Amino acid sequence: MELFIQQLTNGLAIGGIYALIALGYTMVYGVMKLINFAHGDLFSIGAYLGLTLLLSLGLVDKIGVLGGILLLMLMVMGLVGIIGIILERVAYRPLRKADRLSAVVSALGASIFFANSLMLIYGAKFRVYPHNILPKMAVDILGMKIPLIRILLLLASFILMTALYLFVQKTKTGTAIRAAAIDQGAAKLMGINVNKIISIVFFIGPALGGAAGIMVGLYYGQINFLMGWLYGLKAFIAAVIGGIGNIPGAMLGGIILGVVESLGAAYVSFAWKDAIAFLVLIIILIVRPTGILGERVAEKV
Amino acid sequence: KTIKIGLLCPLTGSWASEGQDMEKIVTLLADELNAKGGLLGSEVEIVVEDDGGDPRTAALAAQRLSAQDIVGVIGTYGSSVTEATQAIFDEAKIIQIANGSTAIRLTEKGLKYFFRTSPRDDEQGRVAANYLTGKGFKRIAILHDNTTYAKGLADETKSLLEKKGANIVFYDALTPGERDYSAILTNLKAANPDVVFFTGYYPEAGLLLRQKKEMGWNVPFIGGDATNNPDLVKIAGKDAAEGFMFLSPPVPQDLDSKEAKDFLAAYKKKYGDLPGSVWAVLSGDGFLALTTAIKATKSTDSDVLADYLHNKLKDMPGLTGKISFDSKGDRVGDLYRIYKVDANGNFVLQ
Amino acid sequence: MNRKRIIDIIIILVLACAPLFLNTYWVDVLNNIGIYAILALSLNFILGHTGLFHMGHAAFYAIGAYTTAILNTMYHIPIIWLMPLSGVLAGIFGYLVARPIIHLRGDYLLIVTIGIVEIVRIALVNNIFGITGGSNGIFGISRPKLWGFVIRRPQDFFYYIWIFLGISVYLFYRLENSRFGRALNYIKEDDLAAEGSGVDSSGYKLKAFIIGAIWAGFVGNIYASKMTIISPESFSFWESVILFVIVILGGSGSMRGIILGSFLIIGLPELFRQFASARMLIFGAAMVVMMIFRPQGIIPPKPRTYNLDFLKLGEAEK
Amino acid sequence: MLRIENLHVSYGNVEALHGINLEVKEGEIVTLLGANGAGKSTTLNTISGLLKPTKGTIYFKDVEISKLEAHEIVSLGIAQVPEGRRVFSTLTVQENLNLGAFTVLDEKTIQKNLEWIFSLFPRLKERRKQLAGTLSGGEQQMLAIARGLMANPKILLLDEPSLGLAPILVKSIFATIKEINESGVTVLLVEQNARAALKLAHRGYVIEVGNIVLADSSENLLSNPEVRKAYLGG
Amino acid sequence: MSLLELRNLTKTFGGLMAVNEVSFSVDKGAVVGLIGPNGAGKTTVFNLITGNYKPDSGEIIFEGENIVGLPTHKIVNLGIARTFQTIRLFQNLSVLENVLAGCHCRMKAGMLACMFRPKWQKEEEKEALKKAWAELEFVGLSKELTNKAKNLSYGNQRLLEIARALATSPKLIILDEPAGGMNEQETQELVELIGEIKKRGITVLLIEHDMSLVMRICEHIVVLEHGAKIAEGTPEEVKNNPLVIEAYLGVDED
Ligand SMILES: Nc1ncnc2c1ncn2[C@@H]1O[C@H](COP(=O)(O)OP(=O)(O)OP(=O)(O)O)[C@@H](O)[C@H]1O
Ligand SMILES: Nc1ncnc2c1ncn2[C@@H]1O[C@H](COP(=O)(O)OP(=O)(O)OP(=O)(O)O)[C@@H](O)[C@H]1O
Ligand SMILES: [Mg+2]
Ligand SMILES: [Mg+2]
Repeated sequence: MELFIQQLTNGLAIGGIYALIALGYTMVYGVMKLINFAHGDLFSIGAYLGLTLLLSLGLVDKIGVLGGILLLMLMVMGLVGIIGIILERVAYRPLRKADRLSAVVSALGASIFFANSLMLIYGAKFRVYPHNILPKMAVDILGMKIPLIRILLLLASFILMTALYLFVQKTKTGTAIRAAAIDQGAAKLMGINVNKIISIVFFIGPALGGAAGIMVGLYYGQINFLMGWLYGLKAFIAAVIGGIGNIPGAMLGGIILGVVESLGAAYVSFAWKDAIAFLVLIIILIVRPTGILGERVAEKV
Repeated sequence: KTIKIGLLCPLTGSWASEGQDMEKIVTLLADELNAKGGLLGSEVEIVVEDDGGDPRTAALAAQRLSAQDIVGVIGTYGSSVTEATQAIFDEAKIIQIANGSTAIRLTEKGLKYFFRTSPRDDEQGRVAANYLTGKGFKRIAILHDNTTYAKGLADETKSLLEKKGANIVFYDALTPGERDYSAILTNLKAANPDVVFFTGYYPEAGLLLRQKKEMGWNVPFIGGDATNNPDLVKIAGKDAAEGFMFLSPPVPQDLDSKEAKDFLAAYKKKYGDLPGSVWAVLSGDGFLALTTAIKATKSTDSDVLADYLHNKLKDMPGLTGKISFDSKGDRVGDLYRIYKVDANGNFVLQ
Repeated sequence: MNRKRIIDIIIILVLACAPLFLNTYWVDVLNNIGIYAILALSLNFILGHTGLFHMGHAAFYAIGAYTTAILNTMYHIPIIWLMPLSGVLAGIFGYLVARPIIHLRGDYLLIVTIGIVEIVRIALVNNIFGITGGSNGIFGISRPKLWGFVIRRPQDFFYYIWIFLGISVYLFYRLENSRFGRALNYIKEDDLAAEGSGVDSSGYKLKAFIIGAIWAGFVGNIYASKMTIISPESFSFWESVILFVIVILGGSGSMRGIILGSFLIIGLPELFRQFASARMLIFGAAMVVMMIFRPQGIIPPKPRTYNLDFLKLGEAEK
Repeated sequence: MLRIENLHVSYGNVEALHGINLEVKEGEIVTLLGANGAGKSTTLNTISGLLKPTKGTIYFKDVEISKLEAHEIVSLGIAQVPEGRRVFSTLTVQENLNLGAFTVLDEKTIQKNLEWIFSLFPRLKERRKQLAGTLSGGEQQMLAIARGLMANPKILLLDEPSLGLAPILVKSIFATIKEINESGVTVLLVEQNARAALKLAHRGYVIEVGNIVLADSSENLLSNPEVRKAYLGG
Repeated sequence: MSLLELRNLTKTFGGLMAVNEVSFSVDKGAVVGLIGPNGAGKTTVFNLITGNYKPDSGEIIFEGENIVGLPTHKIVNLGIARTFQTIRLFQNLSVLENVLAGCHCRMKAGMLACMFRPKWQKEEEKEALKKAWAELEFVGLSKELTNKAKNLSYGNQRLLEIARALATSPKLIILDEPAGGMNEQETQELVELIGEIKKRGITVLLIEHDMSLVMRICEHIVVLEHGAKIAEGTPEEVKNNPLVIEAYLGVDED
């Protein structure tokens, strides 16, 4: 039983990170119907930029841990968001009218480009965040020591998800984003500047990815130019499990994926962990073809 | 006319860091050699090809090298990648000296022109099993990462340990490239081993140590030779890495030999830091062995060179100790040492 | 004889003579291009013609290669005999995995096919049934032998692969330009309307998967005997991505485009070798640029043409 | 109020409008008649800025708008109820109406318009919370018109508002257009139901394969034998 | 003799009763109209007949056989063809290939036959082309043969859909608002075309809001409201039924 609970918390922590990356994925997908394979690399870029800024600015020393990290996070989010906007302008906008899969190929190209730029700029070696930036406190829950950071990570995902959800559901810009997602032409007829909306989306999505990158860097310490591919794929799975395009779905999908991974690994086999995760994904989709929270509007003939 | 020596290494892909170090080391040694007048009166030229860390690309790169009139090839890293190139070099009658390829079967095929400066999995497995039982560990957990190398070593060690009657309480693989290994650590802990033998690579080892520390679990961790990389301590942090032990061929830093000291000084001077892993350094040994053979035989004929390397090259002073090859092309000698990480994060020879 | 024909014939002649003036390395590059071209053409049925987002084609390729490798190394069955068997087994596997997921739409199918290729790879790595050799893979696969002649050198393989490609193109061309090919295109355009016009859309989707898988299985056989050693990393998700890119970038549904796409995607990284560690960076950028300049693919498919002369004749009789 | 001069529009290489001239005066209902594919929707979409002319200009109150972006044109007070309704199907009725008022910044005006619209279409008030996609065809059409009105337009472009509606609803839609016009909104109406449209409109244009071939008052058009033959079924 | 008979057909979406215990039958060779207010469930009835939706209960008897539960393409095979309310052509394919889609279900060549092309396969292809051409002539689109479907005008697209449906050699053709978006002139031409279809011995069932069309060509009319049948009869009877006037037709002011 203790093992079960321990593995459950492990899964929740990993799931929190998947969820965070999946949020950005889903956001972009929701509006553009684009599987942004470069999203994972934007996440890596966030991790590397975070490292550079952390080392060069010394913010943590100057204004304390909490303020320093928050400021750092905002800066990274801003920078990665801008890269996201540029990415959309250069690689996706010219393909907006083309077949959807053309944009997917462009995204794959961008992903290769980003990963290899990181390698050329930062080198192929693993880079390491300074140790002991985050306080190493642990909380006692049911007799188990759970690192505070893990709880904070999960909390951060949850807060960002809620904020994003409220933004998209309750604000005027959010409604415009949803409208643009349904029918860009009709949105234009409402006086919505669709290009601006897409830029906003391509700022927020990558910024969230960047935030996840710096969190992973700070918490796990070790980063590498290729890590975005694996995380990006996991986030994509998470988004699909929840129903791609759906914001709470991304959160739910991330958590489910994390938990399935750690429980599946713990009770079946670690070597088969990813296969188990994929199998669960396939079963979920066979039962619910558009994900758990995905819209199930049968096509009206 | 120059004497061309090929270097096959992963400059892109997941093993790019190893390949880039290999390139640095071999070009450094070649420059030194040329500064001293080259080989047989001509300059040595290094022809570098990227294998991307992938068998198919490697096979192409090997074809490309074979077509370039080279005397021999150094490399490459990774057993399955090396294996994809073996037949090509063998058919072209080109000497190949691999560095980071430990799978047993590579030298069991009876290939005449194939050598390696790295030890084999069974060798390390034997050392590991002896060490683990010698220290009196009863309940042993073995963790690998499902790569050719780590799985090979884990299997080898497991069967030897079982023969010695040890109790393997955990045997499974993690997925390399991830960041969070708390799930597997939780299960490991539940298996309650006396020691954990991890046969994978340093990035995961670093994270395992770090997260183990976070869990507040104190069990001795022992690594295979792929954990021999100073970045391990950077990733784990000094306090988490302290006490970690691993098996490895000696790195130049540990050798008193003049060759090793000179090499380190030159490397530091040229590139500003020290080579990352011992595997890249082994490519330097391959280069030294090949050029020594050319010098000694005054020939670039593959058969002559192969014969020399198999039979006549004895205890050549290399960067990682003395080098000789046996009839299969394997490196001879007891290579493995035990290292321990001290409180300052230094690797201390036991 | 129109100009297109003449250009085709010139290209074929040049290719046929290629091994005479290229060194073994470039011949081997052409071999790789040929292998990927056949694979991409087989994927084309699923992705290009039927419009199913399939990013797991390497799974079928793997089944073919491992079938060949296992049966050849264990029972010493000659490679050539194993080719049909590899195709059939890959086809059966394709049917079994496609069956339950065929109703999934677009991106959901995409992720599931990624899942399939990953599950296959993980199963191979974990030495499933104890016959795949784990991450080491299988070595010592023999070479194909045709009428006593052993295909060994890259030059031999060149003819072996490209003649196979030629046969595939011929058969695929006929398949595409017939009832079967049209049915796939109807489904791609609008599967509901296709069903409403009497086309069994899930049946044809399955058939597209099966034919694609069979051919990928054939190629697996060729690949295994060419490399003589195979390991799971050659059948990763990334390989599937490469195939996917070849089809879309070349022009989905267009055989010329896909063959040209194979030249670009497999050939360009070889041309970029001089850039050493920057070569993949340049390759990535090139992918984006090519897509932007040719959003419909480099050579988009041409509409089918029909010879209706016989109708006019009938008219004259009246 | 709206003046179109020598307008050319192309889809790719195919020209759909070959230089049309058209004018709508303040307070008028003007109808645009034409067979399928004549270019009616193309004209409306070009006015709204969804399509860009290859040649020619469009003036709104003597300001050139043909170079503006669609969303800028809408904010000048030109709203369109597009062909095929195009309501935002997964948003609620209320959200659709809010989006209609996207360019209106004054909260009071929005409230006032909303009340007016709910008095015009009481059915929509009942269904505020319903997803637009689940409305019946006629209700969706009401919503599309209401959404156009929420923009507080000076001129409303209507593209086949009666398409696919039951006869009883067609009648009520036409009555509504009249009401809207009487409240001061200028209307440019495209309709297949030429008879009803001409009865409602002050003036009309006839467009054939991308050219305006006739322009006259509604009464004259109704009695024009050519028009009767081509559009009124003899 | 009735060709098609619906018995107590019911279909709900979530809580919504889209079709409620509807029964009626269509006689062989007749032209039958299905009318009713928007959202009455007309299209849903069509989707039930063609197998796009599965009914919650009830039976659909076609030529004496219950076709409930059969997949759409099988139903087409049995001889029921349809057009869609919102046009669903293969937009990027040529006009000819759109019609060939209809011929598909009357052909037999499988994967291997297509690859190796025996003689009968070639003959079959020729026959299909002949059939497609004939149907295009029939609706008057044979000039557009190589044009892409999406480049046709709206009215011609509707005609092409009809041609595609006819190419399946149906016994019953069901048309969902064939005159939608057509002007009166075009509607008149459509009336004539439907007359021709009837002459070929094909039974027609259609949904239409254009009353002038319905009254001109239908021998029998079924009226739905809120998913239930509220009236049935000859055009004259239906036109004067007060229930129908209130729910659907409205009172003419002029
Ligand atoms: N997206 C498009 N791409 C290419 N051609 C188009 C497109 N939309 C319309 N056309 C062509 O432009 C011409 C005018 O079309 P338009 O939609 O303006 O006609 P319309 O008068 O509104 O007809 P309808 O009564 O059918 O709505 C037609 O020939 C049509 O085929
Ligand atoms: N797939 C579906 N999911 C949910 N509701 C549906 C679906 N299809 C139809 N409906 C609902 O069922 C009812 C009947 O729809 P149907 O399309 O049959 O109407 P109709 O009589 O054809 O109307 P119209 O004349 O407007 O085409 C409507 O309220 C509609 O919203
Ligand atoms: Mg129109
Ligand atoms: Mg309907």
